[in-house]
Amino acid sequence: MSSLSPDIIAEHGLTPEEYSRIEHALGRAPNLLELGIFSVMWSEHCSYKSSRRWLKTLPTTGPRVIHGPGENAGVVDLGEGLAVVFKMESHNHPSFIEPFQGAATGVGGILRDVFTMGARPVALLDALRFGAPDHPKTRHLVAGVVSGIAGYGNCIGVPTVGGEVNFHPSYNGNILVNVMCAGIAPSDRIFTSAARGAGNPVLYVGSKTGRDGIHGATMASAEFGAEAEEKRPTVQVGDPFTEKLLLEACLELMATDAILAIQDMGAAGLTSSSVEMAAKGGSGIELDLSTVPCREEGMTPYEMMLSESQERMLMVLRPGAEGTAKAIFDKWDLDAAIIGRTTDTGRMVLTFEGRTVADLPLGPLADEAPLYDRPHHPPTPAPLLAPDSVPAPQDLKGALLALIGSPDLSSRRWVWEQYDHMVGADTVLGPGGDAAIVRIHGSERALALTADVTPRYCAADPFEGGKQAVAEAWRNLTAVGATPLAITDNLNFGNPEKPAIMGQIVAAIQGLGEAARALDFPVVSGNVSLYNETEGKAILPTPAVGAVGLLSDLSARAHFALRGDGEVLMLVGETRGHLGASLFLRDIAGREEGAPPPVDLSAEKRNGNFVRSLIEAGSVRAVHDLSDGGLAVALVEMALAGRKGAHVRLEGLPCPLHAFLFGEDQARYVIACPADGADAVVEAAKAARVPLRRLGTVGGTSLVFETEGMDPVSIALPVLEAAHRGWFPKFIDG
Amino acid sequence: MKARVHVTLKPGVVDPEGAAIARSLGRLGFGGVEAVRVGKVFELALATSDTDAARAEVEAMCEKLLANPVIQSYRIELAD
Amino acid sequence: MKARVHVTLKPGVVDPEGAAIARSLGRLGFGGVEAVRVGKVFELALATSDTDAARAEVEAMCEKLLANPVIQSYRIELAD
Amino acid sequence: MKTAVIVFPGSNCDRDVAVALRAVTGTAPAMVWHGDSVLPRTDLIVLPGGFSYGDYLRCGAMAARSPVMQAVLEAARHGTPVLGICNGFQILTEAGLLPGTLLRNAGLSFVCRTVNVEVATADSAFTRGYEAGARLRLPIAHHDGNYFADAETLDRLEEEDRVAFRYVEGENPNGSARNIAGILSRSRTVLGLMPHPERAAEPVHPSTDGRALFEGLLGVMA
Ligand SMILES: Nc1ncnc2c1ncn2[C@@H]1O[C@H](COP(=O)(O)OP(=O)(O)O)[C@@H](O)[C@H]1O
Ligand SMILES: [Mg+2]
Repeated sequence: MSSLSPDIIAEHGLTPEEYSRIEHALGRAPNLLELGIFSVMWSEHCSYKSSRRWLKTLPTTGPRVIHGPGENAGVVDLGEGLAVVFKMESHNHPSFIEPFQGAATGVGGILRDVFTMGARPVALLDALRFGAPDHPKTRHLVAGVVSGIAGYGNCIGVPTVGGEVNFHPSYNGNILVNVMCAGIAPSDRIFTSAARGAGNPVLYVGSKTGRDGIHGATMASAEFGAEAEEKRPTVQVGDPFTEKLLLEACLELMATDAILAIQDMGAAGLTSSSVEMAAKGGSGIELDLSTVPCREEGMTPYEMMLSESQERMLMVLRPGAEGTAKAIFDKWDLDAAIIGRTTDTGRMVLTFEGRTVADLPLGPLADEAPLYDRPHHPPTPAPLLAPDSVPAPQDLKGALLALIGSPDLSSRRWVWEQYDHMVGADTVLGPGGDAAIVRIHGSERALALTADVTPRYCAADPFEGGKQAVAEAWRNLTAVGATPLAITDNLNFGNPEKPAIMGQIVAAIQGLGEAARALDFPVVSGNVSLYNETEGKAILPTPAVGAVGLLSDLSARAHFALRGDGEVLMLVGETRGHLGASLFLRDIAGREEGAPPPVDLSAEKRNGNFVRSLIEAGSVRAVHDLSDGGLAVALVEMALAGRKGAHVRLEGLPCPLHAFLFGEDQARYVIACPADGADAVVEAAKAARVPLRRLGTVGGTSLVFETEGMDPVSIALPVLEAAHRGWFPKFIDG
Repeated sequence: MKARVHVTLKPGVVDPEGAAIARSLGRLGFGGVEAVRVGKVFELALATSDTDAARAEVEAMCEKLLANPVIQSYRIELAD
Repeated sequence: MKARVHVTLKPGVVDPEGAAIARSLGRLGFGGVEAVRVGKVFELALATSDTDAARAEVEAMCEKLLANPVIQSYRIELAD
Repeated sequence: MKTAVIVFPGSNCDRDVAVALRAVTGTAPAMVWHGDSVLPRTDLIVLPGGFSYGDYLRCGAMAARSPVMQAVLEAARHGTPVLGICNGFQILTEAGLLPGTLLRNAGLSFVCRTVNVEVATADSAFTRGYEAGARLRLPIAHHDGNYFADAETLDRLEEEDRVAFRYVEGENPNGSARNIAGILSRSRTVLGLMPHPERAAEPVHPSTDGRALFEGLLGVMA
C-alpha cells in the first residue's frame, strides 16, 4: 500500500507539490484511500483553492445577515421570527454528460443545502447557458436539462419560479446549469454543520451508497484490477421521491431537539460531510465503514468514501436521541444507521471490518488545505462604442421582430410551462416577469427572487459585467416593489491556471463586490465552477447572481403588464443609446464588440429607490426594468403581458432613434401611471433628481413608434406575439 | 417486420423506481422479493423486410433516441 | 430465482409515448417506422427456488400491483 | 363541516388543499397518514395532488394499494364524498372508484398553465356552486392527465351525465378523450379532476374560480 505511483497521484488531480504536502502533513505516505480523501478535499470544488483569496473580498455582512458564506446556504433575517435560506449551485459537467440526470441531481443537491439548515424550500430558479442553437448537441441538451429540472422539482413539490436561458457558441462544449433554491426557516432554529463535542452518535440517513459518480480517473488505479470494466463509474441518478421523504423526515426531526449538527452529502459525499462536520466543530470523528448502508456488494472503503450517491444526509445526534430519529425515519421508510461517533482527537479515523483503514488529521484536510494566489492578468476592457458608429437598421420593424424572436430574447414559455411553478399555492408571480414573487406561507408578505448575469458584458469587461449582474438583479427585485436583501452567486469560468482567465475571475469578483457594497446587497452564499473549457476554449465569463428581496405587503407590488387605456408611459433613468455589447449589435448588426453599458451605482440606487417609492405609494400601474434589447423590447414585453398596445412618441432624442430604442443603458425602468397622476410623478422625479421622460400612452391593439421625420412604425400585437413565442417551440421541434 | 428493443439500466446504476416497487410489494405481503429492476420495451413496426437493414436501422435508433447510452444498455430482437 | 414480467398495453389503448417516439424517429430521418408501442419489463429477484410457487406469487403481484387490467396485459417468464 | 386530507408519501399539494378547506370551512382538515387504516369521522375526503410514491410504476398505482385506501373505499360506499385532485384523480382510477385511467400527456411533457375549463354538469355536490356551461380558469400541473377509457365507458359517462369538467374545445392540454378534465362516480359522490381548484381560491391566485367547488360542498354538508 505504501508506494503510490506518480500516475495514481496525477489521476487524483494532485500536483507533485500537493502530494509532498500530504506526506509532510502525515509524516508518512498516504494509502490509496487516504489519497482519495485528500484529492476530493483539496479539489477546487471543495477547497476553493483558486478563488478563496478573492471571495474573501466580497461584502458578506449586514444587519439582516444571520449566516454568510461558509454554511450550506446563506441565511437572512426576514423579521417576524422568520429567515430566508438560499444558495445557488452548478451542475455543469454532469449535465453535459447526461442532461436529464445531471440537471435533476443538481436540483436535488441545492434543495438539500437549503433543508439541511432547517428551512422548508419554497422556490427554485434555474440559470441555464447552452451552446449555439444550431450546434448538433444543443437541442438534445436543452430538452434534457429542462425535463431533468422539471422531473425533480415538480416531483418534490417545490415551484420553479424563474431563471434564465442564454445561447452562445462558447458553451458548445460546456453548458452551464446553475440552480438556486430559497427556503423559509424559523430564525431561531437554524441548523449548522459544526459537530462540537465528543462521544455523540453519527447517523447516516437516506439512499444506500452505490458506486455513483466516483471520480472517473481514479478507476484505472490498482485497486480495481481485472473487474474494472464491470465496476465502471456511473453517473448519479436522482430520486426525487426519496428526497421528498428525506425533506419531510428531516424537518420533522428538526422540530425535536435530537440534532446537534447536520450536513448533506453532496459532492465528495461521505468524505466532505464528515470532515466538514468534525473540522468545523473542532472535534474529531470515527466511522465504521462496515455499517454504511450499501446498495451493492463488495464495496470498498475507497468507493464508500468517494461515492456521490444522491439523497443522503449525515447528522450528529444528541446521545439518547437515536430512538426518536429511528422512529421518524421508519415512518418515512428511509434507511438510517449509526455509522460512528464524534471524538476529541482532531482526527478522522475510518475502520472497516475491524481494521483501521485511514487515520488522518483534520487540519490539513480542511482549514489548512492549499490556497493559491494564482497569477492573473488584468483584462483589457473593450473600448466604448459611440452610438452613431452603429448604422440604423434598414427596417426598424423587421429589426424589432427579429430581436424579440431571437434565441436570447424570445419567450421562455416552452421552458417554464414544464415546471410546476404554482405548487404550494403561494406563487403570486411565476416565471415571465421581472422577479418572481412567492408569498411567505400564511402571511401577506412575500419573497421576490431573480437570477441574472449578462455573459457578453462580462466577456467585454469582467469588472463592469460583474457590477452589472448585481445591479440587474437589484433592479429586477425593485421592479416588482421588493426591498432587495442579499445575493448568492455562482462563478462559472474557464481554467484558473491561465492568467487571463484568472484575471477575469478577479475582475468579476471585484465588480460583484463593488456593486454589492454600493447597493447594500451582501453576498451570503455562492459556488464556484472552474475549468469550463473544451479544447482550450473557455466559456464566456459567467458570474451568475441570484437575489432575494422582501415585499412587506403584497398589496404594494408591481407587474409589468400594460392594462389601462390612456395611462401614461414614462421612462425612468438616463438614455445615452449605449449599443456596445448589446443584443442589437450582436444579433442585428452582426458585431460582437464594444464596452458593456457602464453601471453608475448611485444612479442605479437613486432611480430604483424612486421607482420602489412609487410602487409603495400606489402611483404606478405597471413597471418593467430595462435590460437585454433595451426600451423597444421592454415595451413589447409589457404590451404582450397585458394584451394592450401603446402609442410611443419620441422627440428631442439625445442619440439616433435605433440607439434610443435598442441601447442597453442601465438603471432604467418603464412605468405606466394613471393620466391624472402623471404630473405628480413628474414632480416627484424632479424632486428626487431622477431623469424621467414621457413616452406616450397605453391603448389600442398595436405598438406604435413615432418620431419626427419618420413614418410611424406600427406592429399589431398578434404579430409581436407570434414572433416572440415562436422561436423556442420551433427550435425544439427542429 | 417487427423489432423489439429491450432497454435496461446498466449494472450499478441506481433504479429508484425498482426500489420503490420492491418496497411496495413487501408491504402488500409479497415477502420474497429481493430486488426489482425496471426496463422498457419498444415494439416497432417497420416497413422493411430486410433483416440486416432493419437491424442496422434499429441500432441507429437506439443510439440516437431509444436508449441513453450513458446509463442504459439495449438488446434488439427481430421477427417477421 | 428470477422472474421477468412483461407488461404491454392492450390493443386499442392509445399509446401517447409510442406515438411521440414514432414521430421523433420520423423527424430524425428514420423513414420506415410504421408504429411504436412501449411496454415495461420488471425483473424480479425472488427468494424462492420453487418454480410453481414463484409463478403463482408473481401472478398475484401482477394482478395486485404490477399491471393495470384496464389497459394492460402481462406475461411472466421464469429463470433460475 | 369536518374534512380529511389523505397524505401519501410524495403528496405535495396536501398543505395547499388544507389551506383552501380551512378557508372555506373555518376548520383545519384532519391530515390522515396513508399507513393508517381508520379514518376520523369526516364529511369529505380529499386525495391531494403530488407525486405519491414518486409516480413510479404508474401514477397513483402504489398509493391506491395503501392501507388507508380500504377505509376510503368503505367510506365512499357509504356515501362520504371523495374528491381526488390531479394525483388524487389518478389514485381514484387506480383504486377502481372511477373508471378509465390517466395516460401520459399527448405532448409527453409536464404541463403547468392556467387553462379554460367548462362545467359540464352542475348536478353534484362538487359542481352545484357553478352553472352548467360556465367557463372557469383553473391551473393544471401534470405529466399524466390524458384521460383514457374505452368508447363504451366514455359513452356511458356521457349518458349518465358524469363528465364534471371539460377542457374548452381546441384547448385540450393533454390529449384527454372527449376533452375530459374531471368525472363523477355513478353515485355522483366521488369526483376526480386534473385541474387544481385549490390553486384558484384566493385573490393572489391566477383566478378564484376554484373556490365555488369547495363552497358548494359546504352548502351540502353543513
Ligand atoms: N430557465 C428558466 N426557468 C424559469 N423561468 C425562466 C427561465 N428562463 C427565463 N425565465 C423567466 O423568463 C423571464 C424573462 O427572463 P429574462 O429575459 O432573463 O428576464 P430579465 O431580463 O428581466 O432578467 C423571467 O421571468 C425569467 O424568470
Ligand atoms: Mg427584468
